[in-house]
Amino acid sequence: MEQYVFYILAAIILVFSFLTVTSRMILRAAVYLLFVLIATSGIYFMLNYNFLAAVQLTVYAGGIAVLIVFSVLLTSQLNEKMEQVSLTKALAGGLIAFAGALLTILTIVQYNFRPNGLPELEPSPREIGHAMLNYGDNGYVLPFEVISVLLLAAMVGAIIIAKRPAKLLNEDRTIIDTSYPSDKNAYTSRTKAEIDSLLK
Amino acid sequence: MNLNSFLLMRHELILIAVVLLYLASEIIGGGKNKRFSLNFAVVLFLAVTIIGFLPISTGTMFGGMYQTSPAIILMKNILNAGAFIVFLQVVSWLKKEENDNRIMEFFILIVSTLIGMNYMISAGDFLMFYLGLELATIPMAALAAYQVYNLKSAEAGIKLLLLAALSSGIMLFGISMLYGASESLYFTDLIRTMEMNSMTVLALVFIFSGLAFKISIVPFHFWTADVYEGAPMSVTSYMSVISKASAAFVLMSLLFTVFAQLKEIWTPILYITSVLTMTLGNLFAIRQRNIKRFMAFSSIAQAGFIFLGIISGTQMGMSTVIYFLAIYIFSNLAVFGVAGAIYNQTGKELIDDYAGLYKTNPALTLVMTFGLFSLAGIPPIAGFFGKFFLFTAAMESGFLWLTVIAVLNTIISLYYYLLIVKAMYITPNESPIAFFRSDFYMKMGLILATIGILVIGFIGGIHHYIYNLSFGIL
Amino acid sequence: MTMDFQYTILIPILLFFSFVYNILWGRTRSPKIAGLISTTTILIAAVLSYYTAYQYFFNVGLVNGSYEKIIAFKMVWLHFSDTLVVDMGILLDPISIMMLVVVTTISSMVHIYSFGYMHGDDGFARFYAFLSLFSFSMLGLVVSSNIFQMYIFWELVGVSSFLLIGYYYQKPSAVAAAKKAFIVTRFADLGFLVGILLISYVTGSLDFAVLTDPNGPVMLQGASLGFMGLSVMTWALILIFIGGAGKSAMFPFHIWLPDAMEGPTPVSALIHAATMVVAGVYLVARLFPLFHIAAPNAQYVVLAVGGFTSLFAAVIAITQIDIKRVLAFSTLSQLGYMMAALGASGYGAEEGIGYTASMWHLFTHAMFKALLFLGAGSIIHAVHSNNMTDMGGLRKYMPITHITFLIGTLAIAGIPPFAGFFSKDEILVALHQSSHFWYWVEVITAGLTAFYMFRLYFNVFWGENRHYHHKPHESSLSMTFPLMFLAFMAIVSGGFFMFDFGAFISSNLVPYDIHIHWDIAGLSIFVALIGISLAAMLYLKPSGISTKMATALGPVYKATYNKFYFDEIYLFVTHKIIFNLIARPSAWFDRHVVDGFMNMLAWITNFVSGSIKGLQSGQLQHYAMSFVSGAVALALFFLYFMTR
Amino acid sequence: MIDGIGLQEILIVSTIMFFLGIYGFFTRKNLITILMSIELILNSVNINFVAFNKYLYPNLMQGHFFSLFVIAIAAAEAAVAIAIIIDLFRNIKTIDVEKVSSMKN
Repeated sequence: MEQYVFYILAAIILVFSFLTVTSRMILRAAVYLLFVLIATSGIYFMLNYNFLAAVQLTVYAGGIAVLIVFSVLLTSQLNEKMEQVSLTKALAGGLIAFAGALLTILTIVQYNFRPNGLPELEPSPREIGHAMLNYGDNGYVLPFEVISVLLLAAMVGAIIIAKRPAKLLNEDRTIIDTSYPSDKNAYTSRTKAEIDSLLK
Repeated sequence: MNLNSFLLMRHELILIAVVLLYLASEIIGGGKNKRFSLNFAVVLFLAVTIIGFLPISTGTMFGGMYQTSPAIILMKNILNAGAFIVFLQVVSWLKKEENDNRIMEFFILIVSTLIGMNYMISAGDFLMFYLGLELATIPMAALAAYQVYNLKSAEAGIKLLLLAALSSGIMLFGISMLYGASESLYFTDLIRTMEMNSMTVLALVFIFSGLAFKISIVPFHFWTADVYEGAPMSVTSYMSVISKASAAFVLMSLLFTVFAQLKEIWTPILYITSVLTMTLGNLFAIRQRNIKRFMAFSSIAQAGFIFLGIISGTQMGMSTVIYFLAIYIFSNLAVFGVAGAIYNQTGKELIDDYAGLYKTNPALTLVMTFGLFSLAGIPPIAGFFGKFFLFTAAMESGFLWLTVIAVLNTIISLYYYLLIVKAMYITPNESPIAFFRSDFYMKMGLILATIGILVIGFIGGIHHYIYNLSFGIL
Repeated sequence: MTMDFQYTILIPILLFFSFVYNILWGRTRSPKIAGLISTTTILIAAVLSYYTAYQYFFNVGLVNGSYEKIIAFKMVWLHFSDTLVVDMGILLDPISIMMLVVVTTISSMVHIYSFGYMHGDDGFARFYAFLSLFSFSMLGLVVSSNIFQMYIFWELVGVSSFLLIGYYYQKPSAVAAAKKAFIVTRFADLGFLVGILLISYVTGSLDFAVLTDPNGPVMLQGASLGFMGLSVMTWALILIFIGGAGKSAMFPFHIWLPDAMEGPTPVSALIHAATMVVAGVYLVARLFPLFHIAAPNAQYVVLAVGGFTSLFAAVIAITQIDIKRVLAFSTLSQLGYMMAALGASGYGAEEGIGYTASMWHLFTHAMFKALLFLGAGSIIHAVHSNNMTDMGGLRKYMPITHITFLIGTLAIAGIPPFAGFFSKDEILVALHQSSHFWYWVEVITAGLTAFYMFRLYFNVFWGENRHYHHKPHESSLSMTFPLMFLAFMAIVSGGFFMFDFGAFISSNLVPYDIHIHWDIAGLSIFVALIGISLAAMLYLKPSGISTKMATALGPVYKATYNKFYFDEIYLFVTHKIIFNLIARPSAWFDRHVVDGFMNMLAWITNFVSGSIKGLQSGQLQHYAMSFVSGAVALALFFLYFMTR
Repeated sequence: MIDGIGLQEILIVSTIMFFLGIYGFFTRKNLITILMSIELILNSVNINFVAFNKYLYPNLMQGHFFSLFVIAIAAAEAAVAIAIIIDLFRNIKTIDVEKVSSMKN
């Protein structure tokens, strides 16, 4: 029974992954990605990593995918189809990706994995919490701290980019330049001049 | 674990404290007082740098996730010193009106990346290594996109972020294969269990390309020029020295510890990429007109030289890599410092704009000349000694042809470094950049960089000191 | 008996302080003070050098029949590895002491001379600062105790030469020349560098004392390792010689030297005639046992390059009209002599005559070539032009310059009893012993030398009288004193005191006696006289002066004048054939092909660089593709080609 | 462990997903879709870690924790990336990756 569930999940993952990277409707691609992420969490459930599966669902599917959907809504016309990928690009990219996949899969298939056969550690929330705050062997308190710094820095970074300089706050739309990048000189010089005038 | 052993992590702890202090000052003061913010940031960081040099014991912590050795501590101190010079040089740019209200954020981000690099250097397992790497990369992308009114800046940010994500994705895939093949992610375990098979070779290649991306090794280097050009001058300077130096150091120690069993694989990898990197970097550098782009390719070419030391596989080679990195940091900072001073004053960053600079700003020209000569490896400036030791190391391990290629490449590089020198001293210019005075911090930054360039080479003891540090690698 | 020579460390150090003082505070004080400080320090250095020479040769003297190599000072500087350590030290042996004397003497004279020559120049203090820097580096170079230290000072010398050539930095040509000198010598120095690397790789030592020990293990090392038919040691020495050829402006690296004449004339005298350019010769002499014993092939390269350069440069010198350029090419030619002598020399007291001769010629050449350059400077100072065509009849206005210049000219032409005669004679003897081909080449060169030098002399001091805007006048004492002193040296440094160099300098440090070989000397004198007469016929205008000159020159001139009735044929041969068919094409070749080659290298690099620009397309996705395909290719290569 | 499913089968799924992500990175026109491709890549790596952990070394949870941290980092990365993309969009009104190429050569 489990076997078939896995096959179904695998099929969902592969098909929707493929659709994510090929669909020409951007919002649809985002939704397909969401499916992939949910199916992945299904695999985690099957492997009995419930906590991880939950995180996958909340952070990945719930957080990141939604973030992506919002940004899509902010930046794109929804009924607009993306341009067709140029054939050379698709071929070159496909070839490289295919070669890489082939190489990796061959290596994996030929490789003789050796399980260490030790009894399984129950991945209960209790164990996870214990490991998370343990500073000894296989304790994860240090990475936990580092990732907090990382999240802080990412937050500051995102804010700094979103925050316009004081002088430009009200006029930020004025420096939009539609000639970018076909008329490169124009855009650089004009923007500079405009900024100068704005700053004065 | 007691407090004493906790203090092994002093460098990182202080930096985290600094981030929090910056944040606190921003929250309390609201970033209103520009002068205070700048002075506070720089002085605080000076204290950090000095504290870093105080003696400290070494060891491992967190079950082996974190480790220090004398060489690692030295590297951290070098990074701190380099970052301090960047801080000095950045002040005059941050003072500008366009950066009002976002000064502390700049420092917070830059110190965060430094924390990331420190953790990456000290990592004792792949999880910490990866977290350090990302902590050094994600805020860096934000810094590259810092000038939101400059369109190139955003482009640089997104190029850096997406490509870095790709590279770390590939590296992660490699790490996962390593995990599958050798049971553990701790370096100490990996050293024990590592053996050569198709899985570990694949993992090595993937992990190598991830780090090669950070060091800008051909063919993983393409982001470098674009990001360097688009990012603000100080960020470029920081990226080109601190980021690259830390990644090179980590690559070296990874190859010699975790992948020591795979030496016969990574030696040819380094050989090929090193030759490609030196040559392509040089060839591209020749045709650049923008100083930041130019320095991007120059730094790519320099990265190729670093591999000479790693490939030699001797203690001599490895200590020289650190030595070379220190010299490289100072030389690059001298060049970027001058370029930044000029950019802040005039907004010019093309090499042609520098024509006739000698007549109007002889002091700046001199600093720039020292920096360029050091990069070109002209004796008796420090850069020469770095290169010479690298050549000796490679030669002694029998890499004759590699050394010859490297020497040929220094000839090409000499040519393009002199192009800038020529522009500054010789090329006539009707309207050269007018004379201007830099502020105190900038002057200090330039002076420190120059002292570094002039002194490191000539004091023979420095190299010997590094040489004698126990590596824990050999 | 051992002597304490530690004080010799003062010789370079003093000059370094003088440099630091002048560069930091020179500009704020009166320029006189800057000049005085530099001049005083170099004079003290000169006195110390003479004292050292006296102590070394006469007080310590011979130990067991030979001179010792004394390490006067030593400190550990760099650690290459646990075994290979580089010192910073001072090595005293006959040639380094001789070089100390030469450098400090010429440098003192140039310092004094510059008081007059550079008078009123804006950058007076800067000029003296650079002179001090140069003297410091040059002295550091000659006393180096190991090859790496020598390389560092070698480069410092290059830098200070760069600064001095480009001294008139407002003049684009001067800056271009400085740059060219810098690049060309750097190019050659990279050869030197690789050579050093190879030497350290093969022998595990960089110390001269170890490297040049004829019985040491070094002589045999590296012989077994081969590369393209030559031993590694041979390659190392050839590469090191390339470095020496760059500094000593041997073909094809000579292209920088004539252009370097853009610098102030005292600089040309100091750097580009007497001291820096002989560094290459000195380097080969330093490593001579290694060249001769461990790598005879490399030694032959030295001979061939030296011999060819001397002839080539002499031929080109014929066509030049800028007097400094004539002197520059003659310097090249004389350096070629020195190299050729080293190349032809054997090892041992008597067999090593080439070695002695080369060093002797280095010594005498330094004196008379500095004299000629300073004389030229005096002329240029008076006439305000470098061109021979703007000069003529100057002997009336500038008697001291005239007489001293004549002495210098006679010395370089090899007329006894002037200094050049003796040293050149020994060189010819050495060549005669080893290779007849190169012997004849050098004999012809001797004739050419006499010809072009007298062409210069006659053109400037005789010939037709010009109308000068300002009446030329003799230079001030500060300029004429060095001229007189050097003229004195140009007379006595050869054979007047009947001291011979063999007593002091020989390839194996054992003194021996030198004899003049009159058979060879006679021929060279004869050839020189032919050259002089030819010059006299062509350039000494028949205006009454010529008869005086004819009587002055004696029977040789008359004989040639009367015997060659067919003047036209004569002119045809010289002008049409020698000039148009040999000299001019050589000069053209020099300017366009050799120079052009360097330019072509730059052009090719540029071209390649331009043709690959498309790789950096600015497209994020192209970068990603290159990234992934790089990784996949590496993986593929190492999984399926390397390991199977 | 999933009954009847070997480690290799899971790995093949994740590898294909990984290279599909890479293919997407190469070919998508829009910066946001490129970001999605990166999420695919990271997700596949996570599956790798988890599968190795479960099938080979179940006594510890190294792979499990690695995935956890990768997810956190993916979130941070996405946040900054989207901030920059939106900034780019505000400036040049497009997020077409091929047009974001003002710097070259």
